[in-house]
Amino acid sequence: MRILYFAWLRAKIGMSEEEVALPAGVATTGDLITWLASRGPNYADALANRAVVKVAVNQDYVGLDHPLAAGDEVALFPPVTGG
Amino acid sequence: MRILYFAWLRAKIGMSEEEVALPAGVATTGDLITWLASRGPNYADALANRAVVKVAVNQDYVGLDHPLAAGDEVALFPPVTGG
Amino acid sequence: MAIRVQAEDFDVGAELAALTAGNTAIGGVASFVGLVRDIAPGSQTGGDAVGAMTLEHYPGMTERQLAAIEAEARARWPLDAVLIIHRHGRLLPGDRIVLAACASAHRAAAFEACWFLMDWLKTKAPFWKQEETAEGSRWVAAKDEDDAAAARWSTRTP
Amino acid sequence: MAIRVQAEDFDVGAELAALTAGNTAIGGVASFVGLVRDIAPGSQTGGDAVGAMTLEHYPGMTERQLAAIEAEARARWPLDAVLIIHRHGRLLPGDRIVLAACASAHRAAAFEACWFLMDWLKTKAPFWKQEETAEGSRWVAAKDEDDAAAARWSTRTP
Repeated sequence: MRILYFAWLRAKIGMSEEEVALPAGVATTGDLITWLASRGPNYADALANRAVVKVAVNQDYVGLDHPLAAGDEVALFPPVTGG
Repeated sequence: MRILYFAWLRAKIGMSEEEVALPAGVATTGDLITWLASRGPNYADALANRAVVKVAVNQDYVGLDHPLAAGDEVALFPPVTGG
Repeated sequence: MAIRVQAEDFDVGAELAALTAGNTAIGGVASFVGLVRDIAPGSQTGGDAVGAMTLEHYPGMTERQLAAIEAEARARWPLDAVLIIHRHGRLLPGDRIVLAACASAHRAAAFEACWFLMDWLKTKAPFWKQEETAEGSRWVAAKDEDDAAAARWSTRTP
Repeated sequence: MAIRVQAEDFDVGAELAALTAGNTAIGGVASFVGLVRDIAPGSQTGGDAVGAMTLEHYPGMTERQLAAIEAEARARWPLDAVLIIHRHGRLLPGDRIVLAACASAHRAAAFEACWFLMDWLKTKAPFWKQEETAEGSRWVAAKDEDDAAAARWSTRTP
């Protein structure tokens, strides 16, 4: 599974993308964020306020109960500010 | 007093402007239109439906009770269709 | 104040760039370009092909009314710049007729003010369209929907 | 469909002319051009001068979301043509960021659809602004007013 980070989430985590094997027990996007937040202080800091973390799976917005599959492209980012 | 006609009012009356001396008894724009309509079949035809005749005095829209002065520029025209 | 009534065409890109040049407090510019259509939508027979259109206007009063409409827009919304260009004379289908543009720090103000300019201009600026069709020339009739569009700004408090 | 995400600037006049070329059923084009402001309006400290801005985006998802927004606009209003161009990369105050344009036979449809494009784009298209000020770089915070502006289109039946 490919995970992408954007804007200050990318800056806090310290990378723009990574490839991870879907861990046992991670079934949804919410599970994934909980698991990521346990991986270190940079992740914990970036994901501390879930209310401002937007999630996309395969380039569509999803909620925290969205089921995950091994080949998914998951993106985590703050609320958008373009236009 | 200068009177200007535009669009189909101009076409029906057959002129784009004329100079008239303010006749006795003509005090308002409504009086003027009544007087003009009596001047011939071209005027009568052009002014038959007062609801579609707009009036401006000195380049501002006015109603039919607007008082007239000798030096006024009066314009009569149909509802506008620009833009 | 930027009001122009002219026979010549205008360059939309150049006009919009000039409108905002040197003012970096402007967040956006809403604009509307009106074009000559090849079908007479308001005609009683409906759908006649329009070969050309002639726009008559009342020189002097036209500029005066457009300036009044601009002043009203500036009074209602926080605008950094306003532009209205309206052509007169003979135009062909696809030709530009009018450009209205409003620049503001705020996008809602720019959109509302520009829409307002067009709605008021349509019912207050002394222009008259005469269309040329295969059946001859005819004056375009004013549309009730334009009166309704203008009227909604009378009661609206932005 | 006309969606473009690019680093390069765009020519508004040429883009709008191309949008309507060859279609003389179009009565008008409403458009919005967003510009880089030199003051950070949403900053917590307020009013800091912005020297430059960098727009980050999510290649692929950006185009996908903009296309979805365009499709929604076309489903809601009778539009002859739609264009969205959004830049990314480093921009300076006064630079153009975005162009949204809607062409229609009807001016109300063009205005509403263009405003809708901008409101949805502001809250759904994956772009993020980072401002450079004298105090350093900072990410622009999303604005509640943008959420409110987008939300009003959820319940509106045009």
